[in-house]
Amino acid sequence: MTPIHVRTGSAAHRGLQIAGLAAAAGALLLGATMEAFRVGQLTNVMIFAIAISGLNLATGYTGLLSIGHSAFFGLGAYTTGVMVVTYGAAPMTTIPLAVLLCAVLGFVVGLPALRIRGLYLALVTLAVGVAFPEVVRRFEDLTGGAAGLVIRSRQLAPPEWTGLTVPQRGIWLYWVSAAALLITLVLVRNLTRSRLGIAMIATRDNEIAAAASGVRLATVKTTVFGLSGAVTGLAGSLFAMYVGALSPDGSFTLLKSIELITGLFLGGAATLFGPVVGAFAVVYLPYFTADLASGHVSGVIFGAVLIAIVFLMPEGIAGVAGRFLGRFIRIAPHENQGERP
Amino acid sequence: MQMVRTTGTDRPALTVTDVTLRFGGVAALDGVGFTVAPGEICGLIGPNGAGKTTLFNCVTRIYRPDSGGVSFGDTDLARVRPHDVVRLGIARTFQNLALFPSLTVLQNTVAGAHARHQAGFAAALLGWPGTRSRQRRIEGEAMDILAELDLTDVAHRPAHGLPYGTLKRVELARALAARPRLLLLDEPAGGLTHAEVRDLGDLILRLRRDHDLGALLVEHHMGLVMSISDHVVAMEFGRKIADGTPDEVRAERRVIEAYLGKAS
Amino acid sequence: APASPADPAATAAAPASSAASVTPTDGCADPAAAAQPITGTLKVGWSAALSGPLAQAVGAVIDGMKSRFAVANAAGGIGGVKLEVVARDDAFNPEKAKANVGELIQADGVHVLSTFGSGQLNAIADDQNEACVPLLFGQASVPAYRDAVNFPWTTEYLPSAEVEMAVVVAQLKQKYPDGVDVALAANQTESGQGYANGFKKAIEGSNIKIVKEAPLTDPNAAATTLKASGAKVLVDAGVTTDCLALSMAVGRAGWKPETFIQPANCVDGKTLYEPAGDAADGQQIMVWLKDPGNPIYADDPGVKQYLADLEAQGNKLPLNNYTVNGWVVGDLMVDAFTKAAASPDGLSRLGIMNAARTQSYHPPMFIDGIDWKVTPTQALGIMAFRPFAWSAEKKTFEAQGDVIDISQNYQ
Amino acid sequence: MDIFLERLFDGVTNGAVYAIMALALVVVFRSTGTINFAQGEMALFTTYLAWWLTTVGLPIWAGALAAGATGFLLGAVVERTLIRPIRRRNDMASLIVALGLFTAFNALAGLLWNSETKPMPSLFPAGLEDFFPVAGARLYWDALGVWLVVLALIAGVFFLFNRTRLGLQMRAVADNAESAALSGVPTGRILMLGWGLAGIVGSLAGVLVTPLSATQLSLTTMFPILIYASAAALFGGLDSPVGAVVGGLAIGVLEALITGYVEFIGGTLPQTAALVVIVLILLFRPTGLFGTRQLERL
Amino acid sequence: MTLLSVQNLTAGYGQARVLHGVDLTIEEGEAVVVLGANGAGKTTTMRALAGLIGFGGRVEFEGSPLAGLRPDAVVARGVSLVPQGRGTFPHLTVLENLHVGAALRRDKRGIKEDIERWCGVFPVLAERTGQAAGTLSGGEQQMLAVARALMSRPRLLLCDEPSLGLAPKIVAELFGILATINREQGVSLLLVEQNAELALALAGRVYLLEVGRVIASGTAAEFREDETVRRAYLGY
Ligand SMILES: Nc1ncnc2c1ncn2[C@@H]1O[C@H](COP(=O)(O)OP(=O)(O)OP(=O)(O)O)[C@@H](O)[C@H]1O
Ligand SMILES: Nc1ncnc2c1ncn2[C@@H]1O[C@H](COP(=O)(O)OP(=O)(O)OP(=O)(O)O)[C@@H](O)[C@H]1O
Ligand SMILES: CC(C)C[C@H](N)C(=O)O
Ligand SMILES: [Mg+2]
Ligand SMILES: [Mg+2]
Repeated sequence: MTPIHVRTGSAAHRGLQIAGLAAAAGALLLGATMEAFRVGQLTNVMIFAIAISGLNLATGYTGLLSIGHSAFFGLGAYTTGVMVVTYGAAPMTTIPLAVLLCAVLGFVVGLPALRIRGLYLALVTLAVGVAFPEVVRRFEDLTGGAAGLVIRSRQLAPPEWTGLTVPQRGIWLYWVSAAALLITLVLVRNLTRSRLGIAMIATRDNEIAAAASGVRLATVKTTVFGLSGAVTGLAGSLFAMYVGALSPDGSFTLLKSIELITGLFLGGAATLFGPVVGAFAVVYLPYFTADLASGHVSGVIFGAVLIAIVFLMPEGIAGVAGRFLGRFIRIAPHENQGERP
Repeated sequence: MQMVRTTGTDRPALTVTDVTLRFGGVAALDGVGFTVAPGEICGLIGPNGAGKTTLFNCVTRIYRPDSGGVSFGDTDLARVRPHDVVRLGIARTFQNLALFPSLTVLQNTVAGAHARHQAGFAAALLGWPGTRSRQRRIEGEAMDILAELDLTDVAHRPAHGLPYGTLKRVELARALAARPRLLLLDEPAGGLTHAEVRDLGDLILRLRRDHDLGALLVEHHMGLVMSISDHVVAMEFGRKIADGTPDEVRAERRVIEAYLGKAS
Repeated sequence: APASPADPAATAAAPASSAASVTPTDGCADPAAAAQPITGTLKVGWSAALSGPLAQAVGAVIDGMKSRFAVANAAGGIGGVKLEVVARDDAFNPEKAKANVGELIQADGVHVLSTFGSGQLNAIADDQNEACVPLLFGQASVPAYRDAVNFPWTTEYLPSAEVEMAVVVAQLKQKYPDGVDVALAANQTESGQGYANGFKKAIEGSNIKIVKEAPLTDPNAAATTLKASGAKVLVDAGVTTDCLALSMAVGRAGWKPETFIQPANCVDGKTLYEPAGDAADGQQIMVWLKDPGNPIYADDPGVKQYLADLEAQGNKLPLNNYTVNGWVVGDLMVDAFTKAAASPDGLSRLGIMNAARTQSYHPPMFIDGIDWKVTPTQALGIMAFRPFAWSAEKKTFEAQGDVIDISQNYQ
Repeated sequence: MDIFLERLFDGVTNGAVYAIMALALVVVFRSTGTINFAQGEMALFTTYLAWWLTTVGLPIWAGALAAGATGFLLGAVVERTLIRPIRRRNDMASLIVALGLFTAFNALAGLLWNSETKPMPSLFPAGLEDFFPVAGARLYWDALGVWLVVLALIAGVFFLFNRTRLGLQMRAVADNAESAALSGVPTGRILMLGWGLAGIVGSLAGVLVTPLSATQLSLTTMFPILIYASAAALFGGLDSPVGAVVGGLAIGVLEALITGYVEFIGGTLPQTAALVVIVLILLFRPTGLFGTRQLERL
Repeated sequence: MTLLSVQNLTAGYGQARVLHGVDLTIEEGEAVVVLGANGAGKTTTMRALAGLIGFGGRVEFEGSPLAGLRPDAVVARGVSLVPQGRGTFPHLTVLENLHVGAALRRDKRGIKEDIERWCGVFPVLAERTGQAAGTLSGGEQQMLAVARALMSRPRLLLCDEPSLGLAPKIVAELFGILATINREQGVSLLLVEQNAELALALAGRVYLLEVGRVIASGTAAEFREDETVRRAYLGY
């Protein structure tokens, strides 16, 4: 069959976009009516999607491999945790601080990128990832150290105006996460469709040529790292509200970074929706493999499924889905105008 | 953010003075000096390994000369950072293709215009209407350049997988998108048939006329160099061995011995 | 520490125990459901590490418990209600534990929960308290959940590190009436810190002094550092594998502390002492369970019964300490369920929780002289230990005197 | 003095362990241009195998041989069946496959041999008295054994890459596989051999390391070692065996000395401190200590 | 005797078919040149023959088929390709590059002699034996690539635009060398070349490729006479 061709900016394209948004909104509403633990799972997925979107900016679009994003995730989470537990802040009000601190940390981690490149830069991020749990343990007075930091449910009560009670905090966080994810996706989309997005990919593809075209590599790399850290930190902050119990060795080790990287490439790096798809994969794949078999067998199956996906879906799940959709609908660039990345 | 801009009317000359650069024991450049006058097409020839590409790299600040200097108009390029060279009006192509393979031809060209516009992460993130319309304008300009270079058909194809000769033209398009005063072309005719080389020569002349620019042209295709250059510099072992009109240089004994060979 | 839940506001807000029941239900999402009698099967849900490094230990615990339940079921269950275990893997990861517990409660409909690890319990406790599903005998030792006011629906099984260290210090005081210098090796996780803090608290006001403290992050470095302190006593505030690593490191450093005290979680002789050879000789440990493999219990009726039951159930690891653990927890649960069924609240979640809050029982596999005792104001459970010491020659633990009971401190 | 020496010995021993693993990474990188993040877990698996053979009565050296042989096979088979088909696609595909293998091999070891900690016998005399005194400090034979193995391995790897045809062909394949094939190099066989050899080195690392490791043989023994080995390999420049060894030793010694002497950070931040020092060094040598300077010609 | 016979060769990348049935033959000892515009499929033809990409159609070398052989097996049969662009090993030294070229040979003495011979032919290589190939200039690398391919002592040498990026004098020398190799050592040549002037001087026969098909073939002399060919490829 021949696919329908739609031009960007045309009425049909607008229609498609609106239909897509409507479908997403419908899915969210449907999700909200499910059992509480399912709502929790979906919240977790959205939080992962935000975290992976952050990683996507640095690793997917700009080619700066980071194995230290667990640290941003953790810093975001601990900022919220400490503000809520020690200073009694309302959870939502801690988000800006978490995002800001992570942006600063990201910028600082990006600084060595001015001199160090490629896998050597990955070593810098590795150091950050290894350091984070140790630092949390070291500054016990602030973070609760190895014993962990527990945010109690009543401290996570939804704001009064919502009329929601403490036990309903799950659904509140669900909608907060959905909003945060939406905002993240819009920002990422804007950024990557702008000439800065082109500069990011140019930096990834060929640094020397990018510099010769006037791309300030230093600015791009540090800023992208900052943004990337901020977005992942936002996810961390929401995660703190979701899980309530923060422990340095629980959720913020290198294994978290590995989970994020896995999600990014399973979903599809350098694509807008890849991180969302990847988040579903990292939350639900282990869940289903654990259902298939118990204990270590599920680990073997999970590993095998991961490999199978790489073999069967070279461009990530989102890429395959995109190609499948492409059989029915093709979006062609507007005449005299660029097809965007 | 500091912007180094030249206005549309000033046409600076490129002056290379006594540049030396060594790699370990090899002196890739050894006291080279010459001038490319505004609006001039200057051919740069020499045997393989003479230091031509290295000289390009010194101009675009990928390398820093051990001694000597390069200036563009009044600006000492030693003080300019690599990404600001293009802001001064110097754009280049690469001998061995340095494109962005995952970007489309159009996007590669748009990337070339990067230096001409204010970078603003905040504005880009928020996607303000002004940003978008500017984006469209840049894309429109890039499409014009592609049309000029006969690349419209492949505008939306990723650079990856296009034929070599096409990619060479994409590089040229990217360089032009920067609206340079001076184009540095490193073997643009590589891999082209005779007819294509002739078209390329016409194109370079037309570009000079329409875009009001000069060019420094490294090329082994003597037919091209001699037919379009106003002035030719020949190098060997990092040193200048001849400098003059095409006919003068072609007749120079050392150039024949070192470069052209008896047959030519 | 900020993690402390002892928030005065919350304590004030919490209602005092009503006349009818020690466990409040007004915080429950559905108080009526908590009082609903359980019929048919009573499901006990576990979120625990079924994969990863702890899987073997956790598996043994759960299997031990299943064996105990099978014995109870064969005897007719709890007044006809059969016991069943539902386990979900959390890979020792708190976020998975949280998700698991939601699913256990909402999808699997479990009536009672249990879990393994402090981080997991931290992530679970609030949800499970709101749902008013009892979490009984959690295999953790965080002080927070011994607080019946803030966590009325939670009890912990593992002895409090504070109690254990109090017993250790009591023993040290006997041995060194004039005081002694102690070197402390501390594991950098929640469990290790709990021990370290418990020890520091227990020596307050005594003339026992910590002359050097070292993290167990690198056991060799710790051994070298602590050896240089010249202390006579070495206290290991560690967790399982640390014990072996530290004894090997201390041995290789050529150090033989006069007294070397290991934590109670390092009770597995075969994996944690035997490999260290002579270096482990004489190391002391506080024990509350009978070791079915130890010759001193060869004639113990409780152990005999246990071994016979496990054989009948086909349990493959009867001598494993974790199996005993799970068995005893199962035993304690069966006791609590039975008492609940006999109580006015009946066999309901509320009845079970009330029974667990007022439970006084001597599991046959507890060392004689050590009881399980919980009251509405005290949820420590285990308040006595018997010191043992490892004999490298005989490859077994030997008793070092009588049970030390400090329950009078917690009246 | 004796305390300093003892710390130094500990540091060198730990560092030697990182170094061996780093060598395995370097062999894979040098011969195929990829980083095998599953190297540690593959070694874990073969070490379990060696351990298991000792429990059925074989001596540990026989177990070590079997582990080496299995490591070779595993490496070769994984390369042939899982890495080669996707290697050209992009680096990330092989990274994810390696992560899948990482999970699968760890779980498989847990499945076959359960997750209980296993005491691992040593290839060298490892009793409390098997040491000789050096200025008041104790240098144990098994530590010395690990040092010697590192020396032998590095000599071997250096010889392989710089003095043999096979080594030259491995480097050629890593550098430009297509041209290597066009020169008549059987690239497939070379890639398999590279992974196989790395498998041997990794397995050897596993068998040597676990008796000395604080955790003995357990499912978590290898992960931290792999992390430091990666850092060591990167530090050395990824393609330099000498660099990997120097990197490994640097991390081990820094960690031990910082833990011992810089109490404010050392006690609780040993790994952070070691890695931070490494990063600082990288700032001055952005391509690692011994890595060939990045060749970028235009 | 026919050394290489190619009938109805088809090949492509992924879904895109680039060659739509190319036919050509090379006789023992012959030098043949392929001309064609940008993107005509010249490189694709060469890559198919060298075993780098799969292909359809019949390809026989010395009477037996090449289909399904991997590149190293093709080299073993005596066909060696100098790829378009850089066929060198950038991190290996010049000398190591040459040794890799002899991967299939076991005769140490012969390898040494050959290295000396090609270093004599390309003196710039002799000066740089210890330099990493990646730091050579573009032209220097091209020479190294040709020398490397010759190290396997091929019976048929495939050259994809060998003159690309070479100085005129070197190009002349290179073609001189190729001619010598062809005439004196009996190595047959299949040459893709844009420098048609020199190529026609060297080659006996010519194929003209357009959009994946051979649209014309004949002797060099015939081609030189052809008006359109002259305009497109010879520039006069
Ligand atoms: N990064 C480097 N390291 C070592 N040597 C280098 C480096 N870059 C260039 N050279 C050497 O400097 C000399 C000049 O090289 P360059 O690339 O400038 O030559 P060229 O004139 O452009 O030659 P061609 O016409 O072949 O492209 C060569 O001998 C080359 O080997
Ligand atoms: N790797 C690839 N993936 C997809 N398409 C490719 C690839 N390589 C070449 N092509 C396409 O195949 C066609 C023929 O390319 P080929 O390189 O064989 O041409 P050529 O005749 O050698 O041209 P040139 O003179 O540019 O070297 C071109 O249209 C090109 O776009
Ligand atoms: C059995 C142990 C791993 C549990 C540990 N004491 C904890 O509280 O986490
Ligand atoms: Mg050049
Ligand atoms: Mg070609």
